[in-house]
Amino acid sequence: MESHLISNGIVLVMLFGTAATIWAVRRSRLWSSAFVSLWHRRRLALLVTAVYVGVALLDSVAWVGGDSLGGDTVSLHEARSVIDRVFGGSQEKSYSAPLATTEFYGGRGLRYPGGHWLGTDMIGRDVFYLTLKGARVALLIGGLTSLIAIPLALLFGISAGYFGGRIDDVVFFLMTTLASMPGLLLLIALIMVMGKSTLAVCVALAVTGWVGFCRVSRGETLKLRELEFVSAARALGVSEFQILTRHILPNLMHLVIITFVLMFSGLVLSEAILSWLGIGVDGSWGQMIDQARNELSRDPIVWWNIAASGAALFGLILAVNFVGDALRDVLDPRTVKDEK
Amino acid sequence: MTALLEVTELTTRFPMAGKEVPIVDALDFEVGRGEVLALVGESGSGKSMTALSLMRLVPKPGRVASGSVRLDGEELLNLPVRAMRRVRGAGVAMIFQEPMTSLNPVMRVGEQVVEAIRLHERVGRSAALDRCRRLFEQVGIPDAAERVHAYPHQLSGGLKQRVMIAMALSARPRLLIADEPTTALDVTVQAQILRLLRDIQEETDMSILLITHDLGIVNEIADRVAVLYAGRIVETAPRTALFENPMHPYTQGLLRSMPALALSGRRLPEIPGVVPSPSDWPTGCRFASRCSKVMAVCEGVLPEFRVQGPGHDVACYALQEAASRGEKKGVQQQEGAS
Amino acid sequence: MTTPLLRVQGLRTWFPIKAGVFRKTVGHVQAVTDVDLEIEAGSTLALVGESGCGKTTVGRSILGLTPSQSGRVEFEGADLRGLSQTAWRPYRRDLQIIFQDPMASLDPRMRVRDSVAEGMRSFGLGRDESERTERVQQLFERVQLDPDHIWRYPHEFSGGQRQRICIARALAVEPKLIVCDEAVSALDVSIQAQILNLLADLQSELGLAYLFITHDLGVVRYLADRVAVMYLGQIVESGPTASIFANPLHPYTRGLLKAVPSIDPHRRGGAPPVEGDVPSPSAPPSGCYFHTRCSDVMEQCRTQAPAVYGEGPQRARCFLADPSGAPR
Amino acid sequence: MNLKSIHSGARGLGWIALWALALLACNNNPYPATEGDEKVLYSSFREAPRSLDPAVAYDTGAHAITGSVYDTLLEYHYLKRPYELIPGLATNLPSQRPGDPGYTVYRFDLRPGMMYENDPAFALDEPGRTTREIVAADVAFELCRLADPAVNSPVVEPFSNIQGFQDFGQALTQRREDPAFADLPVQDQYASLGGISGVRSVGDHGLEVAVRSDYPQIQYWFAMPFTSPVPWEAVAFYDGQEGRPRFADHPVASGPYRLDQYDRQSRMVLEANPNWYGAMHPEWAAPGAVYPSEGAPGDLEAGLLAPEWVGQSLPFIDRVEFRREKESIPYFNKFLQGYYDAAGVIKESFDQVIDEGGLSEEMAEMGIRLEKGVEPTIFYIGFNLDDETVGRPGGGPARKLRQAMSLVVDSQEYTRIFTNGRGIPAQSPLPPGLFGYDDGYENPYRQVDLERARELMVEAGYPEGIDPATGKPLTLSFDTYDTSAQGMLQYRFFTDAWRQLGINVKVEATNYNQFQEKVRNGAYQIFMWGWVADYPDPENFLFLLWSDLARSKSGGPNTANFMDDRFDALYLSMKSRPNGPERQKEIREMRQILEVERPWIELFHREDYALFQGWLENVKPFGMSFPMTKYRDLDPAARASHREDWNQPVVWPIWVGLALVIVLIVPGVVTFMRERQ
Amino acid sequence: MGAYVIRRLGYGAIVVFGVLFLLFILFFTVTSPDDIARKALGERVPPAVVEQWKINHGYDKPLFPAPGQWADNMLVEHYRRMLTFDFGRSDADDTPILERIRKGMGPSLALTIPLFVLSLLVAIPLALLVAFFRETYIDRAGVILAVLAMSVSVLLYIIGAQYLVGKVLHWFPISGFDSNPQVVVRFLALPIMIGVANGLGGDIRFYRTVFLEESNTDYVRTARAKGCGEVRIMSRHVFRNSLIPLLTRIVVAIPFLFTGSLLLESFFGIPGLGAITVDAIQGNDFSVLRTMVYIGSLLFVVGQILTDLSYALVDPRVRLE
Repeated sequence: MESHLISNGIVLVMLFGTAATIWAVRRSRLWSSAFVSLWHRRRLALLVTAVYVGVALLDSVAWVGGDSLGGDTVSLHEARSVIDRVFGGSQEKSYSAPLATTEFYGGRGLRYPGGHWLGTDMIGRDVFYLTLKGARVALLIGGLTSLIAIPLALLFGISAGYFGGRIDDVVFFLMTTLASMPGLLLLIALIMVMGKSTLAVCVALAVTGWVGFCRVSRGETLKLRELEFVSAARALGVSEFQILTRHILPNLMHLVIITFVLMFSGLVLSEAILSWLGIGVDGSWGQMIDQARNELSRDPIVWWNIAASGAALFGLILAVNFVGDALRDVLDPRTVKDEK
Repeated sequence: MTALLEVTELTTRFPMAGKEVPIVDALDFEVGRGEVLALVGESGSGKSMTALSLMRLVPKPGRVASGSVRLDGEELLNLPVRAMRRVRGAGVAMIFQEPMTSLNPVMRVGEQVVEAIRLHERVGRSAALDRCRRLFEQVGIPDAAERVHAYPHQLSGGLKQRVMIAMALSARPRLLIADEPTTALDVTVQAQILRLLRDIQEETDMSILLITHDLGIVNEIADRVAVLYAGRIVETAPRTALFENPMHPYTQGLLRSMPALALSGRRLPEIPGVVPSPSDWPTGCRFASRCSKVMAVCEGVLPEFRVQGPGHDVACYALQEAASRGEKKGVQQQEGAS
Repeated sequence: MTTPLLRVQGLRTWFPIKAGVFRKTVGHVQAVTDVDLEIEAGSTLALVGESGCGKTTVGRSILGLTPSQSGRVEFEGADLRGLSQTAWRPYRRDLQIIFQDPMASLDPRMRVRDSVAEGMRSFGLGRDESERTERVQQLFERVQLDPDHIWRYPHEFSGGQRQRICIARALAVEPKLIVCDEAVSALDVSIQAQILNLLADLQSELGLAYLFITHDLGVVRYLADRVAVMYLGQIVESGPTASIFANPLHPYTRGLLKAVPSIDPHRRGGAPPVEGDVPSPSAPPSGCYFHTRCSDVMEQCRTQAPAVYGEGPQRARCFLADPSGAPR
Repeated sequence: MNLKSIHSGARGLGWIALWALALLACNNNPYPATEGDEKVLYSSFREAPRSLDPAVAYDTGAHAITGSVYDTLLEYHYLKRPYELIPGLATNLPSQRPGDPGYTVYRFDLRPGMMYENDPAFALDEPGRTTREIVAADVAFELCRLADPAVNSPVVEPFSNIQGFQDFGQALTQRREDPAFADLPVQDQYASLGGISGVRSVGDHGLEVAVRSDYPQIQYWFAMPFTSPVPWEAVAFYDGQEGRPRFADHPVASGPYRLDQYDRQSRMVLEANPNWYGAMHPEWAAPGAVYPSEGAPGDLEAGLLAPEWVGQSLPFIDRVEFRREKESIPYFNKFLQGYYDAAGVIKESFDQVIDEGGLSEEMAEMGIRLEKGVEPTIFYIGFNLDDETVGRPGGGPARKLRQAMSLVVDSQEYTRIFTNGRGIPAQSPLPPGLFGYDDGYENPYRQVDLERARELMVEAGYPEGIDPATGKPLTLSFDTYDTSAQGMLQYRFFTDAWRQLGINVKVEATNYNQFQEKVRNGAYQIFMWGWVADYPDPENFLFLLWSDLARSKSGGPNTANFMDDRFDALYLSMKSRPNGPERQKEIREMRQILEVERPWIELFHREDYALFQGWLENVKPFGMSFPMTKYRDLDPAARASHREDWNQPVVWPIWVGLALVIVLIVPGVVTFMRERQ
Repeated sequence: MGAYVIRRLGYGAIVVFGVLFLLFILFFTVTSPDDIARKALGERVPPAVVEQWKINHGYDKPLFPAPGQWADNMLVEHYRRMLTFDFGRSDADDTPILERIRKGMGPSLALTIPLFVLSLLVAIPLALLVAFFRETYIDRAGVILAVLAMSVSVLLYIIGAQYLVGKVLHWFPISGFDSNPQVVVRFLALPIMIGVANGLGGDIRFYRTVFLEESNTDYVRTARAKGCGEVRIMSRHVFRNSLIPLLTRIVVAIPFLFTGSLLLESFFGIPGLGAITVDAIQGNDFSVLRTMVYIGSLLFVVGQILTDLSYALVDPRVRLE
């Protein structure tokens, strides 16, 4: 199947998922009140995050057809996203400063004078366009990795915490072993061995990243298991599986969400370091920063490339961190109790 | 002679549901010298917060909003921070409900008592440690000489509470606030601690403000009782008067609903309903919604205190009504009491 | 003689203490040792003791929530001890439990309706969800809660209300015996009275039996038909409530009764009736477990473990109760 | 505890104070102390050389050391262009006479009385000895090492032209199957085989080497460290056992410098070798040991023939410090701060340094000099001609496809963007300065012509780039193991060009192993590669397309797998021919074949822009990787004063920062105090 | 105590075995030795040389034990060599790895120890300060600044600081290293400053949370009630109790001082173990990378044990049983 169709499908699924989540949240007073208070606390951060997500989604919906871009015949046959169609295609030959009318070096005229809000990069690509494209990569790294890591961590963490005994021993051993290996090095080794691709990077990040949350969910499950409502459920003849799905899991959901948000920013930041080592994901902000790194030493200095990618990265991480902080306050059962 | 502690119009507010709610609402009471006053109330009545307000230890974001707290005539609420620190421990000492968590887990208990001593007196470490040992003996800790080197987790709950008491006594306070000192303890140990408190009070003649929800404890130790309901005092009376002749409907209900008094097999007389949450306290009498003698006037304005006997003040419209209808009732009540 | 509803014999629940390089078991926390209990249908047995005496473990062991080592737990003649979770299932309907902490005993993320209906679902009671909802509403009314509130979350209720929900949850499967594990200890006096009344009403209406685990002797006196007093994992005295309160045989029972502060303004306690602290259950004293704190301690108490003595309904684990005449 | 915490607090304060002091005392000078009267040259390296064994070391980084440490029989003249060989350790250029049929015998004569540097290894020869004379047998020994498969020399192929060279290697392998033989010291192994049959030492100082007559290029190899005399004692002693370093890390040699410190991670230091023949025997005035008195036209004007140097004994510089600089920017900045004496122009700073092809005013004011020169290099994009789509099996259409793709790659634009225009667009494999380079030649397929390319695409059967087999744009893969961000940008430049033809070229950047795997399996289509000449002869470029060296056939460097009978015939004939019109004609015909066949898209010949500080004297860029350090001189006093001028720390931000902190904190404390009352 | 340590060590050993197995899978079964050899030797070498090289580097044996081959295979050899610290030679340049590690440790420690100490000395007092001023604008500003600081990629810190401090202000050398004590501080000052700045945001936030958590406890209320001043409460009661959670973060980091910092070392040209590791990554030097992962894991296990033991030092409740 064509990759853009898959991507479109994922977007569709995500939109449905979001709709379903909103519906579920609205139905559940617990979650909707949490969201309302989150909205009150961090309106700006939420909006900023939403803009990033929006851009990423617009960049994920793609179809074939339309006009060619600046003599690029192949693009006629390729699926291009909304972002590609609106912002792509204004290709120059080399560097130009933001809103400049001539090339940065040599002063040749531009094809689109004044048309590059954030200038162009070394081979003349529009920096604003590249920055927008980075949003999708960042969300892909954060999202895909979390999608692999969190369920894995939950599965292992819950079963270890709930059933204990041998299962716990095995999971705990696995966790300790993985946690003992220096994260970044293991990550690099995995990517070197698996080969460099977005999926490989995400899988490697997930393999090194699931341990932390596994430990948390194991600990929390251990605590929950001893709580009286679990005993009550057992006394009511509820099966172990139902106890896990109806009692333990929902009570870990707040941790899942908090972890997801906090993990997200960590993942995007580590991708930047991977990019520096040359094993990052194509088109990420980390790669842009790495490309732009040397430009700071250019004289005259080329600042817009690193500024744009750095600011985009910073903005996303900051917004997500703020949201994560607030989420922690809003969802933490301790603070919920205090409010009562 | 004035009372040791005079509290007037003490109000402590907490932000809740968007407004500042008085958790402790215009309390008036006194603790005489050498007197044990018990502040009784159910959870949420504001009794612990009252204690913390006196010490100016109300946790943020709460604050003492108004009123006056005088210790030996000295106003505490506007004392500079430094001077207030001196009052804590030396003027007013405090012990808490949970001896498990109230002691610093990583410091030896002796060290903690020594710290308390040396905060208020210029004495050397070894002298302070000696004094600590004597205090430990005084509060009945066996093997006091060794126990000063113990960590809190090495002591049982009863011993920890004794350490707390020793710490409270270390700076020879004039007033001891005991906030539910035995709630976390077993009955047998509770009896030991209560006995200890009574003995110490008699020996040192200090005053005690006892905060509890257990009327049994009140009876064991108190001289006078103030009953707290939803941030307000509803009745103050000498101990015997309160137990023999409770006047406020709430006090009456509380006493009657104790299973220890009830006969087996009979229904317990219960107070219906629940304590209202501080954010929706009514403007009138706060007990009105649960009161069996409620009248129209109860829901309007808070009732005033009226003297109903020697040292016996009650804030209730029903009593005021009865009083205004004639003395006959009062006579009858007196008869009933005898 | 009819079989009692529940008969516990020689129940023992010990938790291993592990130490050393290979985590060998070096000792046991002797939470419950050789406990015998009987509860008749429709009656209340109170299990009294101080914290850490093992009374909660007895309750949990009876329900199979905490694994026990030996003994018998007979319910209507069938031994339940050591059954697997699946084998237990049919009995779960008959045996229910209510916990002390109303905060922790309801799933905070679950609407109370679902918590209450959970047992019904697992036993297939009620044809469909709407019928169960109806039933939950009825139960709410039965425990004097507003049936409109069934869709709320636990944190929207007060402590007393939450305890009512727990009762409703237990009642939902129509049990014959409810273990009330300190069910009213965390409540204020005025609320406690409401719940106690409710429990009493339910008992008379539905013929429920209660195993009432508590440390509050006042509650015991009010509610229980029979009392069992526990100390360090053992039952030291048991018998009808009235006779125990009137004439306690065991020195510990006597001390316990005396230690309760009275609310008679003309009676204030004298010297504390029992001195010292409870010994650790991992290293109980030799002989009679109570001899370290007993005011009537004799020489043989230090070395010899007393058996359960006494004729008739009231029996005690004390040499003083030995009718054959212990040396004094 | 209280006391303890005060103590630890005090200790903490102490630490902070220590650091604050350290900071105040600091400046940006990366060197410990001034060098005094010594003339020290500061240079850098990026990656430590893999090996300093002269038989193995084959990269520029290693040659920076081995070239100074190992002396060769022949050398290049420092100033003369085109390159000219002069005698080094040998007294004269080799004489030639015919040997066995098809072979020519070269005879070298070593100067008597030359000594190795002092080294404990010589104690193996005779206890207590620290040096010995250099003899012809040492060169023969080194040639044996080149032939020894265990040494794994990268230059076995050209040396195979020596008579008996390969036989020696095979015999060695065979004999080593006998463990008793294999355990012998290598020098004994070589001796028992009688050495290479074509190599013979005559007395202590004469050496005769028989080489196939069609390989006159062998002479150039005697100007490279591969053929330096190597004492067998050093190889035997430095075996990596018992704490002794390996020979690859511990050169024992005879050159103008000796390796004084060798820390692969951070530092390498060369110092003048007192045993060097130039230092021990200045009276010889040997060509390789004194500054030349004649040069190329223009050298006199450039001050390279100033009387203060002409005829003087070498070397002028006492010590060379190499510091590791992994990143080019810090390195260049340090150069601008005066802490390095020479630097290439990094592209990031190109516009600061270069103004319209010359030095910018700013740089000129600093006294920095610029030297330009085209290096004997070629960078190219290659097609795997074994591939079905782009290669030989595709026949005519595939050729047209290659031609079309060649027509849209704009070298001019490429060098402008990626090398600041440093580089000459390549028309053929041969760079300027080499025999056979034709200044007027314009390759018709290397001039950008989009229209023509599109026509060729139609002719190749891919109109608009559509592959009739799939109905989609033709998809090719560009294989590389360079995953750096910079690399991706370059490849993007090419793929964007090809996209104009409707060809979708995907960059497959994998790790090195996977890339090699692909190359081994022939599973590659397009790649980018570069070649730097070993010696200035066209043969050294054209052999890259010789079918005998095809990757798929012999694992050789002909990665394009170009195999053309006519080309091969011309190559073999051209190889042994001396420079002249005949050779010129053959080269031209080979060029003609390549022009049409397009195994490569020639990109550019690199142009080197080197910067030198004003205090570094006698600098003439050399192009090939031979360190010419011994000819250079410098002025330490000028350097010291410039460094001081250029590196005054800017201090005011510290005070601004402090003020900011105070402004931020004070109101907070005030507010807090107010709130508490 | 003794039994605890033995058991803890035993478990550590099991974990190390697990780590080694994982390494084996990653580096031996997924990547073939021939690839490594060709990468190291170049493409043109004859097969005989590759074989010799594989023998020299111990890549020549069968991968897994087979009947009759229980001892002589790479799995067993891998365990034997790693456990005896016989790391062999680098795949890329044949240098002895152990010696490289020994050489790299000095510069790494010279960077990491001051960095570590300074981080603690800056972050903990600042966090105490922020916690002390809780609920005031200093606290809020501190938290916001911390989040801001955390949201900046470390790459940006390094690039920015090198540019500003090194190139524009001339305070320190832009990069480089020299073990001469006269100048070593000059080289380390900037990387240390950047390292401290980079970690500061997260550290302050973490420490602040811990301190605040502790300052809401009952025993702090007790201390206040007996008349303790705020400073005394912070320094004596809160800080000492906070040590327990702090230790998990701090003690575990100590062993990693040896392995240096990947980014700082390679950006600043400090020839420590971090730089060696980055070189190994960029040069596909599997044997060095493998060794570094192993050493890192070993140190982590040691750190874990140290952490557990140090609990016993600061928390009298912890009895190591």
